[in-house]
Amino acid sequence: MMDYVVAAVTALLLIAGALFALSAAIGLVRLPDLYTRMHSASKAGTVGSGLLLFAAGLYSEDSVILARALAGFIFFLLTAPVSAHLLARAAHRSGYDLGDISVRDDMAKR
Amino acid sequence: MITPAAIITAASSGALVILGLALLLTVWRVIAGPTLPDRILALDMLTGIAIGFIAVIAIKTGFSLYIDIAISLGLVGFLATVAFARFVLSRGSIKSPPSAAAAKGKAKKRRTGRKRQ
Amino acid sequence: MNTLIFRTVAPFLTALMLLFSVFVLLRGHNEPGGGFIGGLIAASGLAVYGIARGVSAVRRALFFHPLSIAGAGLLLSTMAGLLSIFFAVPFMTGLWIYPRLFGVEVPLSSVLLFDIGVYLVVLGAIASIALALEEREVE
Amino acid sequence: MEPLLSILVGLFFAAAIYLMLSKFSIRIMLGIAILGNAVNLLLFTSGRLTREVPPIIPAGLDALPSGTANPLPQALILTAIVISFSFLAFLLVLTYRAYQDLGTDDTSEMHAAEPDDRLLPPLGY
Amino acid sequence: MADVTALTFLALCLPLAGAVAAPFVIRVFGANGAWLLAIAPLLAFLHFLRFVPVVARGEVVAGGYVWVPSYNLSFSWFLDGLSLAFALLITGIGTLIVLYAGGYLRGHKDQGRFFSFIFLFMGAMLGVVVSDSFLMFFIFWELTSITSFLLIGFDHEREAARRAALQALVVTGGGGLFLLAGLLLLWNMSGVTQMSLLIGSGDVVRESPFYLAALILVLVGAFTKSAQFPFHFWLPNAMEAPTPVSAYLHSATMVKAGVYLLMRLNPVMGATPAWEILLPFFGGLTLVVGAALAIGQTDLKLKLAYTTVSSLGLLVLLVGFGSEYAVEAAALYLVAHSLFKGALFMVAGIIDHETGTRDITGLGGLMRAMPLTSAIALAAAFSMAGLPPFFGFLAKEEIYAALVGGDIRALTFTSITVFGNALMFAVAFVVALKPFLGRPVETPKHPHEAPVLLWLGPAILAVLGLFAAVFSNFTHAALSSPISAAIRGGPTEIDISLAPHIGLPLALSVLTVLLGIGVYWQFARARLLMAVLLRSAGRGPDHGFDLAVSGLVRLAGRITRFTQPGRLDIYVTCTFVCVAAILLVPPVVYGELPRLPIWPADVRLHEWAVFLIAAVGLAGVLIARDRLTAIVSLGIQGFAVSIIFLLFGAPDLSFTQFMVETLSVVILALVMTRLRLVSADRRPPGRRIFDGTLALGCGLGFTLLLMRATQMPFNDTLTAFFNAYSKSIAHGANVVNVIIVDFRGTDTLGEIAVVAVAGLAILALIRIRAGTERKLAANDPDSVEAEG
Amino acid sequence: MAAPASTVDLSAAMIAAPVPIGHWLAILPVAHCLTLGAVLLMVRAYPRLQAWLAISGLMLLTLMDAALLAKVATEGPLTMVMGRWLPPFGIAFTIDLFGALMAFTAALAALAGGIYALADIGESGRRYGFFPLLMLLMAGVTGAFLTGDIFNLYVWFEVLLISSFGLIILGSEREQIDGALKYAVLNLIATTLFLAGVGILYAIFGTLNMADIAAKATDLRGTAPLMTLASLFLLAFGMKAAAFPVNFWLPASYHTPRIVVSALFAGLLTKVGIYALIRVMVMLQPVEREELGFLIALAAAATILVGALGALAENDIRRLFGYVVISGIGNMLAGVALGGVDGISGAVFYAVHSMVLMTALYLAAGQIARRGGGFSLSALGGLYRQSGGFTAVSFVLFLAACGLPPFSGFWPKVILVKASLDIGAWWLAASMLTGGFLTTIAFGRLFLLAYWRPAPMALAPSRRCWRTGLSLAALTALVIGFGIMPEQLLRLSQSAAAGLVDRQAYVHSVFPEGRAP
Amino acid sequence: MTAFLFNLLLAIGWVAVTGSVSLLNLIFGFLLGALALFIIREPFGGKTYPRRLRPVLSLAALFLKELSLSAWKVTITVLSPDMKLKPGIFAFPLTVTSDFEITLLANLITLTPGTLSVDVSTDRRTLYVHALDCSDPETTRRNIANGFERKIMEAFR
Ligand code: NA
Ligand code: NA
Repeated sequence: MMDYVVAAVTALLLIAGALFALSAAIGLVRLPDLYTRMHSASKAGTVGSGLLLFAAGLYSEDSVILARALAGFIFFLLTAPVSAHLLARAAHRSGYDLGDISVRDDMAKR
Repeated sequence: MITPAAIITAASSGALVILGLALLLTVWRVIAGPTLPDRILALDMLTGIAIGFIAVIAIKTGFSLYIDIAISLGLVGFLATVAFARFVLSRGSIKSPPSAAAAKGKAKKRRTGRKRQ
Repeated sequence: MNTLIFRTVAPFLTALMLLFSVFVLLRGHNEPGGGFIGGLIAASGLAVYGIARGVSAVRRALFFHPLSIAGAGLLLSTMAGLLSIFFAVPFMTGLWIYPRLFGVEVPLSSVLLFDIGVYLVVLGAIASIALALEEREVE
Repeated sequence: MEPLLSILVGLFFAAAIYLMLSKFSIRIMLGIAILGNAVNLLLFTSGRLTREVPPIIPAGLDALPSGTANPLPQALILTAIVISFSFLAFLLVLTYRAYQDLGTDDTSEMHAAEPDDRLLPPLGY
Repeated sequence: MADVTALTFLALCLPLAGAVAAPFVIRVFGANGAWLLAIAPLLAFLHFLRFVPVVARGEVVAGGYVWVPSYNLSFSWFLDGLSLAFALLITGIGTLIVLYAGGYLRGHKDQGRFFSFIFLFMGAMLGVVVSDSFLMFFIFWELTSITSFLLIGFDHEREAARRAALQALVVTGGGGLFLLAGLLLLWNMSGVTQMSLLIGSGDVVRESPFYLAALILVLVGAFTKSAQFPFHFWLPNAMEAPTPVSAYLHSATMVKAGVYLLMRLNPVMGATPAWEILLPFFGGLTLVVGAALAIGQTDLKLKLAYTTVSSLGLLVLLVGFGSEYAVEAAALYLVAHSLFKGALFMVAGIIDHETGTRDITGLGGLMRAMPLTSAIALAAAFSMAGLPPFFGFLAKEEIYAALVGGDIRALTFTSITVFGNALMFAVAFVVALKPFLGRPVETPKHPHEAPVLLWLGPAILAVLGLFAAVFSNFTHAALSSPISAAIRGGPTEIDISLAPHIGLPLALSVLTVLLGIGVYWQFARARLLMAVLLRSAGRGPDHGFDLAVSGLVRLAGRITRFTQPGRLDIYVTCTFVCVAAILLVPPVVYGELPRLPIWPADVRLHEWAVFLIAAVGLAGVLIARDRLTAIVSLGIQGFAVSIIFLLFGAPDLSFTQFMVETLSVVILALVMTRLRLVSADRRPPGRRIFDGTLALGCGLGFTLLLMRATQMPFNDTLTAFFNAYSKSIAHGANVVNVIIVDFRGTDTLGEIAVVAVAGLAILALIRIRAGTERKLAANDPDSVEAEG
Repeated sequence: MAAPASTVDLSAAMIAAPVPIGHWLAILPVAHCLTLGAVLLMVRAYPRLQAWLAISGLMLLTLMDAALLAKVATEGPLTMVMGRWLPPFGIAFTIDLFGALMAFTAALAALAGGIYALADIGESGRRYGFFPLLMLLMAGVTGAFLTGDIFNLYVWFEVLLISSFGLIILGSEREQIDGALKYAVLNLIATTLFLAGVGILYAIFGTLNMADIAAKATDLRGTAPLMTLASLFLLAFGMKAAAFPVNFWLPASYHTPRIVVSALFAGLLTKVGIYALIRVMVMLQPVEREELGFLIALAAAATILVGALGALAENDIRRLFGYVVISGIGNMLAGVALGGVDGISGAVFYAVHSMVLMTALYLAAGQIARRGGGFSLSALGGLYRQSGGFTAVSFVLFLAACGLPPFSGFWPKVILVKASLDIGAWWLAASMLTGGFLTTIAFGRLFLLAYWRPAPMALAPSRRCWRTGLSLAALTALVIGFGIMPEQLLRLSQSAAAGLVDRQAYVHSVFPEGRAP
Repeated sequence: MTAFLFNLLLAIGWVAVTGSVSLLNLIFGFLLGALALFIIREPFGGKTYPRRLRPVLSLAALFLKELSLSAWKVTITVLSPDMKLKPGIFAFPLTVTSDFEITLLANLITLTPGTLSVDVSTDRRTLYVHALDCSDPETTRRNIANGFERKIMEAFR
């Protein structure tokens, strides 16, 4: 029975994670400018792959592997905002302006 | 009879297809751009999706060792993005693109002007 | 890149990456990993540190020139191979000992020594390349 | 599977060679990077392909059960990857220096070592 | 005789010892050191002299040492009449030349070096004539070319001397290569490697299908060395050398080497139609051309040089005739010519030395100032002119006796010879009489009788020329008979004496003398006539040499610039054309194409996606409009490759590929930061189509090869072994890693060496700046500034 | 050393017998180079210590290679399987006479170069790794000569290649960068082709051990993949060796680096290409070599002529010598084309001669520039007047390069010409002789212009330097020695060639039972 | 102090990841961690370490909640047919002062719905945040100040 529970949860996590990733990809394609796309990539991507990793850890039914999967997830949480920040900052500093639909840019006033 | 294995197989195959689709979309953004940061962002995302892809493979094949690869991939993707951001920054502003000739002149000046390196 | 956020996070990331690199190195014999990948991860960690806090910080941190580390690694690997001359077996023959530390049997081998050498070479060489390039960037 | 991979390998080689036939050093470097992958895939295919099962001996077993991927080409490729990476890194920096010192990335304009107006030796005695 | 072999070896080594000792001896004793140095060749001469009775009995002195046994080569000599005569001439005249050079180059700053060169040449020449083994013969043959190069170019600060030296080297050295091929062919044909054995296998050689090829090769070698037309031009130019060199090289040694070779091979290759046509033809031509050109000169040495050409032609002609008389005549003329020509050259040198000029038109009346020299000159000239009672007469009589006959061939060559001899007669007296007779003419230097070192040599030679004729029986028994026996390959039965052959030969001699006197009488006109003739004939092979050399260099330049255009894209294109050919030709030639797979193969959806991504990445790199898109696309194909590795059970690979691909992209990005470059394709459409086709061709080739190779049965013993023992013996569950660090750890050792060196090389590339090292090259190696 | 409890039969996987200490000679040269290279890498900051270590290390290497050569010459091929795994599973170092001879000569050349470098490479060159690069170059070269595993051969190729990259750019002059780029790209293509060949070879044979391939190759014959494979190797190694029509990289780069580096390259690198070509074409794929013989002979003839003509057309003496290297490669290639013990022994002899001679020639070029003020023939002159001793040394080297007696170049030329005439390949013999003739003209002109011709400006009297003098004199002595007493070397190259043609001893050394499992 | 805690954290992480729970492995992990920290020793001069465990856990909980919300919101946004966006960058005046706190806040903001930290001003007083919906920046500022920023100050002061 436990097998079924694990399998079901894993399957759910798998599909959910994959869909998150897909939605992030769609966002990447659909959103109008670089900065809005960043929201999509840094969040949905992290969560999507985090769910999938978690699924993998869970499915192994091994605490060590689960711990490792979680450690990996935490690592992404540490790095994802930093890389987003670096890219956004660099882009903004190099003159990549916000898209036309943007309503405000306090940084440009500096 | 639906076994747990069958559930997992079906779900993982489905996930792989979805992720494959996501990968292709992301690749499209890499190619399409339009700006350099867009491409970098898409590449960063590509590693993110690849991590998920690998996790699914780990489940599908039952080899949890793939998880470690996924972890290192996260690390690597981060490094790439940092380096690219660094690159974008050091290229200077795109609003006043220096001409190729100016760059050459600059390179020459640096060559001659440098005393000790 | 002089950003407060990156500067603050970088040491933690680097420490994590260094630790992870040793992990990857040590488990290589039984699972994916090994000296080469370990070394690459460690070098990447140092690269992150260098990008965030400047090359001189890394140089100070390392004490030795990265290439000297690479040299030491190459020396260690070769020595691991030459060790077998004392046991009348050919070059690079794996030699194993199993000392007990605190009741735990720890397998040590010339093969491990070899892999550590690989780790050091990769760490040193790649770090040297990255630092040299980064140095030119900043000038 | 091998025929499909063979075709992919062919594509990799074709792309790499097309890039390397260019006059521009950057494109040549891109070609070299791809060439490395092409050869690695060739080595990989030459050891025949097996899906998904890595050559790692499961706990409790003493030898690898059949049906796993061939570890030897993998080991060879691992060596080759590292080597080609080292070369690529060197070449990239060299390209950079060439651009700096020679002022161009067009290899057909690089004549420092082989000047167009190379002298003939004196014709007398 | 204690140990003849060892002594002979020592005798052969004496010149070498002289070469080594000469600079020191000269430094210590000055020009008078020549007396000391002359001991070396004199000892050798005396040693060889002891063999004369033995050889005259028809025996052969042979000996030697093992040298290169694995190539059938020994350092061995073989002295029959021919080689002994040559050995005596070389060492004998050599002794006199050493003395002469002591006087001639007195006070010259390079006199020591000069003696070294002369001795080296003497050793080489001696080696040529005594060698038994082909290869040893050839080695010494080439050594004579090399050492003569040094001698002719001795006055190296004059361009003409350098030119002449190169010319001699090119002509004789080049001919040597033909000779080498010829000798190797002879070796193949006969199966022997020694002259002494070869002489016995003449029939085998003559019947071989390669006979003509071998003959032509050998003849080119001999003709270039012996200055036969049309290779004659180097010899007069070689007069740029100091006179002792001319006297030595062009009387008895260098130029005679070719004649020696022909004589040596006469029993092996002679007596065939080809031999009997080619040799007389070229010999006769050379005789006439040489004599005619000699008339046209005003320079004493040049006159003598052209008569040497002429005499060599005569010798070749005689060898080609091959009859008993012809051979005897050749033997006599060979020795006679060595004596009188050596003496005359030395006399010319004395005149030059004493008066400061060699121009015949600016000389006269030297008899009073230099009575001894003029006597010597006259004696030598008599011999050269073929007048009794001198050695030359003896030879000339035999020549005519050999040539006369009723057929058209005999008639032709007889008239040629008479004509040539007449011209030489005239030249002989022009050289020996004109400078000494008449009123004294003002010369650059005030002439005196020459010092003893200078006149001793020619005097001895002149006297010998007389004695040889007077004691003709002895000469015949000791010298000419053994020589002709050697040339014929068997004993001869003719006799000679100073008493003239009554009959046609005597008549021809008289005719020659009369004609010669006629030419001498009208010498000025004859010279003008020759000059006009020469001018109308256009420029000769000498000028051709200049054209050939500069033309060769220009042609080589053009070819080199074509094969080496200095453009990387051409080099790469050429390389890949070869690759495409190599990959595509064999399957087509052997008709072995791989079985085509059945589509669709068992490929899963996500696998297709990955392949597609790889393809898209590749396409992205190819079509990218800016370099960053290209770099990012490069990352995509790299990621696709790592996922392919992952999908086919290679986690380690995938792991590494991810890392490496990222680092590559990072380094690319870091490196490209400063470069304002466009990576877009900028080649014209035609070039694109060509490149694309070539690239696709190579790709197709690799696909076919890989498909075919993977369709062959696979031998997986290695893998099975690794899988079986990885854990059980090597204690590792990850077979790939165990292979890397244990089974094939040595690969990894090399690999990390590559990584370490790459680090070092890149550091050097980034850090070292141009110029820092250049200072070093210019200045003291130890005073280089430290560098960061 | 406690072995873990195991039920596995060790003898099925490992060589049980203890290894005699003498067998270590198989690996010691390489291990020594790597060790010393590593140490030198660590002491980069101490130029004096580096130089001292490197020179004594090179001497030791020479001694090791000499001992190895002596052992192999007396006892036959020597094999050590690394990690004592049964061959063909572990990497075997199998040293036959051919390999040992090449390794020994390479060590001699490197020693001479190293001593010369003491005077030629200054502080910055040392700091940026001349000596470690040299040692690791030697590791690559020696490894390539000694290994018995084809993938391992690839690895050593790469070691020597990357070291050569490091050496070629020491100095960073503009032409060095340009030359290095062409050199690097083209050589990288060559090694990549080699690696692709190894992959295909593995796909076909399933093994990488050369003895094993030699043994197995007899079963699989005449098929297109094998021909393609052989052609691929031919192209890859032909490129490495700088054979026409893939010789461009050599004249494009060899004249650019420091003169010691040029000397080492000229002496060592192309010879490794020839070594591999002989090893693979003659020992592993003799049937394919036979079929490709005509093609190889054509390439050989073209290489000889292109090289000799290039030498005639060059004004820069370093480039001139580069073409002489190429011409020599053509001669060795002719030996490969001829096959048979005669042809191969000619090629082997030529290779040894060329390693010594070309190193010496480039070192002499360095002296010419030092004494005469440059490398340009149009500006040189007066060297003969300046120093008789140096002129004598140069003259000997020039004669040897032309293949004239009595120096080392003469013997291989005679052997090769004879071997060509033996099989009726008169045109090959003719091209060899023509090549020698053209080279003679080139060197004759060089001697005329640079030595005999009066100097355009008065030359300063040259200062004596024992380091440069010693290395040049020692190499010249070898050139003379090989010429006057060729027996030893001739016998060695004949035995080496015989060992390559008849592979029994080689295979037996790896598989004492006769065949691989 | 931070260094020691971080080192201990690294050791525990080591044990968890290697999966071999033993004292020896913990010590080994600690030693390795110490080595890693030794290499990057310079930055650890500061004194920031959490005083109480509860606020830290509370912060973590808030973060996880916000993270899931964030992902979901972004998903909804990108999948909605019309995507009514009013993106923009607004300035957020910082109350926290230490490097560590600023960094933590900035990263947490990035992981919350619709906001992304772009840069910190050189005087370290202002954080520039990009928001998908920048129609009412004042509300967003208040949410951040009362949410993450307050909790951070509770945990680390
Ligand atoms: Na591994
Ligand atoms: Na590894």
